[in-house]
Amino acid sequence: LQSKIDRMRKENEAKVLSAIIETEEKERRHFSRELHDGLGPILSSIKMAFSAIDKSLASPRNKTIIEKTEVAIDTAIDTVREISNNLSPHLLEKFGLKKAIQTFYHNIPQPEKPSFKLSTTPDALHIPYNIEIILYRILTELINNTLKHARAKKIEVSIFSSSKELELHYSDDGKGFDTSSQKRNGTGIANIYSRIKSIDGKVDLHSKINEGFFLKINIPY
Amino acid sequence: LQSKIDRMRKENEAKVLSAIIETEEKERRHFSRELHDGLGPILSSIKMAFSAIDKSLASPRNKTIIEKTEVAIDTAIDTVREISNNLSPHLLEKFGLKKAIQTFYHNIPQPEKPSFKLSTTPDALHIPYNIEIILYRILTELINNTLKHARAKKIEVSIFSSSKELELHYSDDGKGFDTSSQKRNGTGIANIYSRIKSIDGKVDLHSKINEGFFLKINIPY
Amino acid sequence: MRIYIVDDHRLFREGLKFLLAEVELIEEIAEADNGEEFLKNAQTFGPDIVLMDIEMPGMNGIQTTRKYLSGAPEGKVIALSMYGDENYYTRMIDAGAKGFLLKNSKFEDVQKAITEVANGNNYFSPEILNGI
Ligand SMILES: Nc1ncnc2c1ncn2[C@@H]1O[C@H](COP(=O)(O)OP(=O)(O)OP(=O)(O)O)[C@@H](O)[C@H]1O
Ligand SMILES: Nc1ncnc2c1ncn2[C@@H]1O[C@H](COP(=O)(O)OP(=O)(O)OP(=O)(O)O)[C@@H](O)[C@H]1O
Ligand SMILES: [K+]
Ligand SMILES: [Mg+2]
Ligand SMILES: [Mg+2]
Ligand SMILES: [Mg+2]
Repeated sequence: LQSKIDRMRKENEAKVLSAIIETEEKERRHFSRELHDGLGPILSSIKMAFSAIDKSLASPRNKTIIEKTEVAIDTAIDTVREISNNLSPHLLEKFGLKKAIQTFYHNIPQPEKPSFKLSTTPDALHIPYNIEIILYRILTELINNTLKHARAKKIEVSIFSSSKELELHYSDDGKGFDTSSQKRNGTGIANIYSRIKSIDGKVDLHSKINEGFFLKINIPY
Repeated sequence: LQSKIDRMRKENEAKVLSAIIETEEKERRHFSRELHDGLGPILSSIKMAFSAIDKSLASPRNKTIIEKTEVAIDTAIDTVREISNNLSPHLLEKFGLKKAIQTFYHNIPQPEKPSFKLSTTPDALHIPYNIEIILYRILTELINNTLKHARAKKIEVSIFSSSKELELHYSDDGKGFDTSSQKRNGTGIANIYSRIKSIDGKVDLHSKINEGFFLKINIPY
Repeated sequence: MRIYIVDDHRLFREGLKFLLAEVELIEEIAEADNGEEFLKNAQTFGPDIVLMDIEMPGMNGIQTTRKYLSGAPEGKVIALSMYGDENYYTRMIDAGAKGFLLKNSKFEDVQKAITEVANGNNYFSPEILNGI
C-alpha cells in the first residue's frame, strides 16, 4: 500500500502539471481567437478606409498626419498579429511543427542570426497536437535562449519519431554555461522540465562553459 | 491506509483544480497587460493624430471617410479595453474587490438594473489576491445570472472577513429556479463550485421558483 | 511654451510630439520614457507644462509628479491616463496635477488642456467630468 501511495503521489504531480499546461494552451487559444476575430477586422477596416482617402486633395499638413497614421495602423495590425500568434501559433495548427518552427526562426527580426538546421525522421512528422504544441513552446524557448545567451554560429535540431516514442535533439555551438552553478533564476528551462514531465517524458541537458549547449528529450507515445 | 488514500485523492483533486485556476488567471493577467500596454497606446495615438486632421480642408468624400474611420477607431479602442479588462480587471489589482465589483456593476450598460448593495465587514477588506480574484469572478457570474435570468428588483451582497475565514452572501429577489431539476446545462454555476473547491471552501445554494436566489460561500484562511 | 512629455510608450510619445510641434505657441518639446530621467532633466529644461503618463515601469506618474512638485511647487502637470476611472483621477490630483487627460482624447482636447493649465486653470477630459 505504501508503494501504491507513492505511485499515486507521482501520478498526481503529473496530473497537476498537465492540467496547468492544458489550461495555459486553452486560454491562449481562446484569447488568440478573440483578438483575431474581434480586433483584426476592425483594424483592417480602418486601414482600408484610410487607403481610400485621396491624398492628392489633402493639405501638406493633413498629408503628413495621414501618412504617419498609416504607419501607426500598420503597427497596430502587426501587434495584434504578433500577440495573437504568440498566444496560439496558427501555423502550427495548420501546417505542423516543422513549418511553424522554421517560420518562427525566419521571422525573428535579428541581424546575423546563427545558421539553423531542422531535420525530422520521418520527413513528414505525425505528432499528436498536445505534444506538438509542447514541443513548439520548448523549441521557441531554446531558440530564444541561444539568441539571448549563447553567441552561437549554428543551431541544430533533429526530431526522430517512431510508433513508440519521440526523441528530440537541440544543440548550439555557443558559449554554454555551468550547469552545476545554482545562480540561474530564469524560468525558461524550468518550464521545459515541467512541460516534459507533464507528458511523462525525460529531459537531458548538457552544457559547459565554451562547449555549447545540448538538450535531449524523450517522450513515450 | 485506505482512508489515507481517499484523503489523498481528494486533496489531489483540489490541487489540480487550484493549479488550473491559478494558471488561468496568470495567463489572463499576462495577456491583458500585453494588450493594454502594447496596443492601447498605439490606438490612442492613431485617434489623436486622426482628430488633428483639419476637416475643413478635406474634400466631401475624404471627409466622409475620415468620419467613418473615427468611429472605427473608437470601436477598436473599446474592444481592446473590453478584452483587456475581462482578462484581468485592473481595478481589482489596484483598488481591491469592493471597488472593482461596484465599478463592474455601475458599468453594465443595461437600463433598469436592480438596486445593488454591497457591504463588507470590516469596511476595508484585506483578502489575499488569489482569493480576491476568485471572488471577483464568482460575483460577476452571479450578477450576470441575476440580470440574465432573474428579473430581480434588488441584489444584496455581504462579505464578512475574520482572521480565520471569509463568508460571502449573495441574494436576489428574482424569479428563482428549481434546484432539483437536472435540466440546467450552463457552466457558470458549475465553475463557481470548482473555483471554491480549489481553495477548500464550501458553497450553499438555495433557490425556489418565485422565491429568489441565495448563495453562501465559506472560505477558510 | 516649453513642454515635457513623460511616457514609456515610444510610438505614443513620438506621435504626440509630432502633433505638438506644429502648434504655434509651442517652442520646444522634451521627452523622457521614465520618471527618473524626467526628474534628472526637468530643472535644466524648465518646462511650462509636463504631460505625465500614469503607468510607467519603475517610478509611476503619481510618484514622479509628487516628487517633481516638491522641488518645483509652481510646476504644472497634466496627467495622461489610459483609464478615466475616478480612482486614478483622485490620486493624480492629490499628487498635484492640474489637469487630467485621457490618452484616447482628441488632439483638440490636448491643446485645450495645455492652454487652460498654462493660464493657471484646471482641465479635465469631458469624459471624466461626465463619469463622476
Ligand atoms: N543556449 C544557451 N547558451 C548559453 N547559456 C544558456 C543557454 N540557455 C540557457 N543559458 C543560461 O541558463 C540560464 C537559464 O535559462 P532560462 O531560459 O531558464 O532563463 P533566462 O533565459 O535567463 O530567462 P527566461 O525566464 O526569460 O527564460 C540563462 O540565464 C543563461 O545563463
Ligand atoms: N439568479 C438566478 N435567478 C434565476 N435563475 C437563475 C439564477 N442563476 C441561475 N439561474 C438558473 O440556473 C441556470 C444555470 O446557471 P449557470 O450560470 O450555470 O448557466 P447560464 O447562466 O444559463 O449559462 P452560462 O454558462 O453562460 O453561465 C440558468 O440557466 C438559470 O436557469
Ligand atoms: K511649434
Ligand atoms: Mg530563457
Ligand atoms: Mg451563468
Ligand atoms: Mg505607460
